Amino acid sequence: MKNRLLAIAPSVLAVALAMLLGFVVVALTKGVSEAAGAFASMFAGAFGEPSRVDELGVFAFLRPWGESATKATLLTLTGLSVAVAFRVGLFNIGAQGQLVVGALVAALAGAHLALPAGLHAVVALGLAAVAGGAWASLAAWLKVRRGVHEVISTIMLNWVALRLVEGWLVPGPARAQVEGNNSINGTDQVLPGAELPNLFGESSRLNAGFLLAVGVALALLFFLQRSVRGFEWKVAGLNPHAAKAAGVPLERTVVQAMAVAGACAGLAGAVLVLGTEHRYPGTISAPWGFDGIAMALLGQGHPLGVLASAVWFGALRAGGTRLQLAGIHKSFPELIQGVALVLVAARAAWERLLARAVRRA
Amino acid sequence: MLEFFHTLLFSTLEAAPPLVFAAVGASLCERAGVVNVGVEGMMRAGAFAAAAAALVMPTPLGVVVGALAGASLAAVHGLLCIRLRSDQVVSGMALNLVMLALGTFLLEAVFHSSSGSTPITQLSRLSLGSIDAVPLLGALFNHSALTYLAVLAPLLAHWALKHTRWGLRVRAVGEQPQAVAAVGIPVGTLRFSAVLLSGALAGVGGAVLSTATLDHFEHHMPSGLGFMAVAAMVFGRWTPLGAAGAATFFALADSLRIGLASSAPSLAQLVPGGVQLALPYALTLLVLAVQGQRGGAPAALGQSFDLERR
Amino acid sequence: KKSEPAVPGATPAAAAARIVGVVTDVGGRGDQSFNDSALRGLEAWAAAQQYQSGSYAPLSPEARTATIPEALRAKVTPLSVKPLVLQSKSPEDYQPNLQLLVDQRADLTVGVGFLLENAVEQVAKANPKSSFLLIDSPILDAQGQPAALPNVRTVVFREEEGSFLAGVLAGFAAKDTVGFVGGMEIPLIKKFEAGFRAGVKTANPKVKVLVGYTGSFDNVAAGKQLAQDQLAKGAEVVFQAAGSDGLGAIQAVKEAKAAGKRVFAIGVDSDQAHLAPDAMLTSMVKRVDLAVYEAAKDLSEGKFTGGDRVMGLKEGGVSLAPVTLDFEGKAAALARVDALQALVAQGKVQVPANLKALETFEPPAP
Amino acid sequence: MIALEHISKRFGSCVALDDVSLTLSPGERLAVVGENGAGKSSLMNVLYGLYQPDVGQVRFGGETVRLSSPKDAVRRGIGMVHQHFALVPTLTVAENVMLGHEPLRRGLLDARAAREEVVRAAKAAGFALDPDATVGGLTVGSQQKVEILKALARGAKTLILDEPTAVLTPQEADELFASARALSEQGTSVVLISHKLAEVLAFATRIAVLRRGKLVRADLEPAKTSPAELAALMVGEGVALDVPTGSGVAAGAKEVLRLERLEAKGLARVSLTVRAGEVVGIAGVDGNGQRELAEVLTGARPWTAGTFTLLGQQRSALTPADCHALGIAHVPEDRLRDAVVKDLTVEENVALGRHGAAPNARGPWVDVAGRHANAVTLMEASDVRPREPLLRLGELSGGNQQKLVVGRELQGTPTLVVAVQPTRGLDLLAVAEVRRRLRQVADAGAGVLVVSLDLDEVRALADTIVVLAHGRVTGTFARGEADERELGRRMLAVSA
Ligand SMILES: Nc1ncnc2c1ncn2[C@@H]1O[C@H](COP(=O)(O)OP(=O)(O)OP(=O)(O)O)[C@@H](O)[C@H]1O
Ligand SMILES: Nc1ncnc2c1ncn2[C@@H]1O[C@H](COP(=O)(O)OP(=O)(O)OP(=O)(O)O)[C@@H](O)[C@H]1O
Ligand SMILES: [Mg+2]
Ligand SMILES: [Mg+2]
Repeated sequence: MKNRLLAIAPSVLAVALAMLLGFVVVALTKGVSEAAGAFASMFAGAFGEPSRVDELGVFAFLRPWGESATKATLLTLTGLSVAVAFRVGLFNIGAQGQLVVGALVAALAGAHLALPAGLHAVVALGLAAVAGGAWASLAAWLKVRRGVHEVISTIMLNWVALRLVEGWLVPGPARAQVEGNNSINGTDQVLPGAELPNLFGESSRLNAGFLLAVGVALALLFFLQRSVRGFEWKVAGLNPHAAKAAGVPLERTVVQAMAVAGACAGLAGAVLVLGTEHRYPGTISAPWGFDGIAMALLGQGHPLGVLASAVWFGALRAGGTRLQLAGIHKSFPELIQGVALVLVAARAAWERLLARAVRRA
Repeated sequence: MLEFFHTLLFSTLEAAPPLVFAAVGASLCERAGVVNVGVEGMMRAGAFAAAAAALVMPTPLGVVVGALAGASLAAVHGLLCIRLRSDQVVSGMALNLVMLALGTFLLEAVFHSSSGSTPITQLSRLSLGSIDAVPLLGALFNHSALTYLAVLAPLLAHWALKHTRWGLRVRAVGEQPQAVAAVGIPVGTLRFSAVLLSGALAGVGGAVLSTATLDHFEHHMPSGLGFMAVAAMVFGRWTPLGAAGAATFFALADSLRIGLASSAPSLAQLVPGGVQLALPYALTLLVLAVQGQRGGAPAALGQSFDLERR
Repeated sequence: KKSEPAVPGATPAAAAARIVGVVTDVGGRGDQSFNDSALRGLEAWAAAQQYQSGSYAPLSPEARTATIPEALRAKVTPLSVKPLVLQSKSPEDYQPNLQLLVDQRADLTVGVGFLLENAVEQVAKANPKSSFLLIDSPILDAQGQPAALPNVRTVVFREEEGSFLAGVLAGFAAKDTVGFVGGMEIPLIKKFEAGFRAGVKTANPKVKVLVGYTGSFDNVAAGKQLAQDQLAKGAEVVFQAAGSDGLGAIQAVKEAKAAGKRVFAIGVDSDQAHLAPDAMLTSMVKRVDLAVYEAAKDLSEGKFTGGDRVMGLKEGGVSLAPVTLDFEGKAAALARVDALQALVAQGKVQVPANLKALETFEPPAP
Repeated sequence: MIALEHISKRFGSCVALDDVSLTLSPGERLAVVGENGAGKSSLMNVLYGLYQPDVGQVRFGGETVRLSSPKDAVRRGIGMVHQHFALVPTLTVAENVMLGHEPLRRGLLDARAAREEVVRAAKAAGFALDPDATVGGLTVGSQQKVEILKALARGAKTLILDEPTAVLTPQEADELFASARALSEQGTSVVLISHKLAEVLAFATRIAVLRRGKLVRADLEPAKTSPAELAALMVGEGVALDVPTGSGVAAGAKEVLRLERLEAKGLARVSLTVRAGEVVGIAGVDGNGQRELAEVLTGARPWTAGTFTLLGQQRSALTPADCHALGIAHVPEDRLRDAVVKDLTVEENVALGRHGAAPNARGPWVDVAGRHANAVTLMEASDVRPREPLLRLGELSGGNQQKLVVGRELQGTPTLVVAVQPTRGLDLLAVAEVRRRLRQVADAGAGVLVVSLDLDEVRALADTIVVLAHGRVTGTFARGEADERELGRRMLAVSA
């Protein structure tokens, strides 16, 4: 127990310290009470506003939760994508591209397949996962068959996906059909049956996508820690030579793990489309895939760690919008996330401090 | 036809330097065994600092400040992964994220603008007057001094790795840090020097954007060029010459696409724009897939070194 | 410097003011393009405020007037409104940001850019008592059919008409080649291209138009590379509609000018003359500011209504910025531009809004 | 005069050195012996500035010196040849030797001077080395020589040799000791760490014994002691170090392995057979095809021609997974690369290779309890210390890692055992134990193939000795059929 606490302490402390630093900076420039007010409104935007229950009813909570969960879902899935690849020793910089591909496939499947409601969403999610997985497998295949380093191939695949999808398909062949000279932002709207249901109706965007992300995290946790295959992934990541000698089919392992990683990112794209956007928007523009790297690292590659980081930072970002109303820069949550990551990177220093404190205690 | 190649050459020489500097820098860092995926952030730091400094000093000095800014960020990277032995990929990505947000932050704090800094005096261009018009030969001129420096940098880096004491040690430390430590060379200091140099080069790469390509810092800079530089470095098999070659190839591919679009519009029209834009990347993948690309990475790349750990 | 917090209701003086919220698209504040234009309409024109590092300061009357084009100065008077601005970082921010402004009791909420169409539709339906303004797109239903909402005013611009005039001017200023630098190849940008090419053809059918797309809106270097290529191939005027990439294109022209070439750039959305005073021929100005200002004015006068509006040359929605640089035949060119502007405004000339219409476009006789 | 005084050093919970004091006089030849993990390497690493002692100090001629890095030690004339080589495989011999004290000309590397220095030093030490060869391509024996050259080229006044002969042929070992003796006669002090008591007794002028981090004796004179006494001091009790010779191969025992005119990269027309119950020893100078042969047998290298018959079945290809399924056990030469994962726990490493079957797994799921119990049993049986299954494997000493690998591979009932240098770097007790285990599995019906560069080992273990030279079989002898000199001739292929 103590060991587990010690293991997650650096991440938790790093995030806490980053928040504190952020607070100090705001307090220095705007005054302490303003800073306190700003942070309070950020938390209100993230976790709910008890003070407005009278006015908004239960939506004083459900709406902020919906926004936090929307972002947490994407961060969880892309974070898991990166974490899974890390397991087999691959650095998946390509979650962004896999997400883009998954989102497009989900949008097309959601808009153009004729299936019963419910099943339609499942099929669209499944196809997006397959598409993301296939896209990632390209990198894995290049790695095991041609020795191409995954960092270069995933970077390249990101660009290829982005250019093909947002530079050609979405504004071109896959563009929504619209009257006259209007431009619609993206592809055709998905059919209602393909939308991920909102859990609390119209006024909160909290949808089934969040449950899906939590489910994927738990499934991966169980798989990685308790299954023979999961053990093989770990061995392959730590020492491929020994893995090979131990009879682990190395190439297959790498391709499988990368496919699962891509499927996670593809699901993220699908959830974005089926859950909130209901079409592939003109551009996705936010670097969810790169944020996924941060989540994987803050969560130390542990599925629950990824989930925890994603929920926290998803909430901060959702609530962080309100910081703009207090005149604080729009990138503030991202800055906190970056600083936290730097502090996690310095975890050796933390660990030394902690070890000393524990020894003294 | 000649005109086509003339503009192709000119355009490549304009577009390649930021990538070349950054990729060569990354190759030095990784040769020493330290992963550098923080190039994007270091370029951003360099671009911002150079533009800000050039407001109060001659622009060439601003470029130096850009190099220093890149090196400062690299120093944090070095501190994290050499002294504190944190994961090198983590550190690099963390710095990227911080710089992405910090760049826009500082822009607002210093320039009260969220789009760009105040314009500066752009770096002057080397023009030989009449020669500029000579086909092909002329394309070699009318660039800023940084373009010529970008031609020199990889050669210099290659030469330094091969013929200086520092270079020998860097080559050794990336492969087998134990061996270097065992003969009494401080591994950390040696790696730190390579990391700093890499940061300085990435900083110059960024500075090219804000002092030569444009005359101010624009809030998107370097818009992904840092990651391209890392890709170029890997493509170039972790060597300065290879990295520079790959970086130039990327720039050339881009110039070729642009050149075809205007010189042969009917040809360009056959392929949709988005597909054309994807082509250089897809082609790179294809080349790698066909020729294969095994090995090349320094053996101890990414491993932090601790004398007493085995 | 006296600054007041942006939180509504914080000062008694502001209590009476109507609140106008703006949600930018991902381009955000400072894009030197239509987001900035919308903010100008609200902050400088309507509220007489200046935004600086997170807070508002009152704008002096002179400074305010300087932001308003002469023709509009009489019409654009300060209003009692409070701006409330949220910038979006990704598409799924649009909806919560709009909703947040409604929750912050904004009387009118503006969505800037066609990217916000879906979000404005959702939020307007969920908050039928609030008023909305959507820039650059009508409300469309799932099938893409216009579907007006009573509480939403939408404004679209005839960019092709402004681009057309830019093309005419370019056709006069150039002897045989001009260039068009586009950003991403999306229908909106194609509209600019079509209008521009029609204009060039009208001015001088012998002038060749080089067309290139960078494929992005955030890559300065790409824009510059593209423009350099066009300049090297003889382009004398470069018209850009490419977001940040366009800044690179202008830079390329500026450098070529400094190197002694006779070349010009044409800016887009806002008057971009300050970016290259020696090389900027004109800018194709899209008066998003005016659209926002008018909505705010209607609101404060209690006259706000929904409905779809189209703003072309006739409505003053698009126009050319003043041409300050000289070139051979300028007077004739300006005369022709004025004449054509009148023809378009009267509907006697139909400017093509896409490349297909461009193919069949017949330039009016001089 | 160098003095190590009251040195203590811990690694986490493991006490590597406990109040050790030792002196070294000029020209002395001190041998340090002890079990695996006794702290020999750690003590020398302290002297070489690689490890910082927790307690204690180092004195040079009475002056207390802080050796904060090897640089300080090198400056005081200490040279060390490491147990785990410290060479850069991608650099040339000359570059490796000059690293750290590079000759410069006008500020630049002087490659010519470096090359000349290597040639000179190699000649002086009697080594044949090409200064321009890339170290990674050299045999382990040659790499060892490069290591020694590095120390000599730095003008070491004190030379520490940590198990230098573990990978050398007898001739090479003799040459090495001759050079070392010559050096000591010129005033250089030499510290030798070795598990081979015969060479310790022949070479040293004084012997020190470490046991579990403590110094037991520091004043033994070779002339007045014996292997038996040393062994008793090292392990603390009287132990039998003899390997039982097997019951021999039963007539008509079935063939486990048969190779006929096998061709592969590095191998030419290799024919050999291993029968159930037989130990076949592969003798040869390092780099003559032993590694390749082992790789072919364990599925890591394809063969191009010839027949490969395993358990009576002819095979056209073999993968590592096939090997596991067929019961081929593999003790590889480089355990950290091929056999274990440093960053997994001991327990997970014990499961590795059989991780998909009981007791380590139940169906597709890991059986955590079963895996733990199995690891405890194995560590007990193979005497792996410390007995902590949840320790990171990298924290075990080299010897204990090797015991774990051997124990794991010989678990169950292998049909064929391929062991490459199975006792490299092990102490006496451990060597005896490993050899006993190999014999045991043979007696239980397995075919055993031992590749070793240590001729004594091959002679002690093997029922049949196969000599490899240049990738070909140059001789096959039954036990006792050939003497050391004949084997040596075949190894050098001079008879051909
Ligand atoms: N990085 C992390 N962030 C957040 N929580 C974590 C993290 N790592 C571990 N935890 C928490 O610790 C608990 C146990 O962690 P974990 O499963 O890694 O232990 P374990 O020793 O590997 O378990 P087992 O031996 O059962 O595989 C988890 O339920 C989780 O809540
Ligand atoms: N860097 C290290 N980290 C952790 N433990 C270590 C380290 N170095 C040595 N040890 C531990 O210290 C003890 C002594 O190890 P050392 O390598 O000195 O033994 P040795 O006598 O050289 O053994 P061998 O004959 O096997 O080489 C062992 O238990 C080992 O596990
Ligand atoms: Mg675990
Ligand atoms: Mg040892």
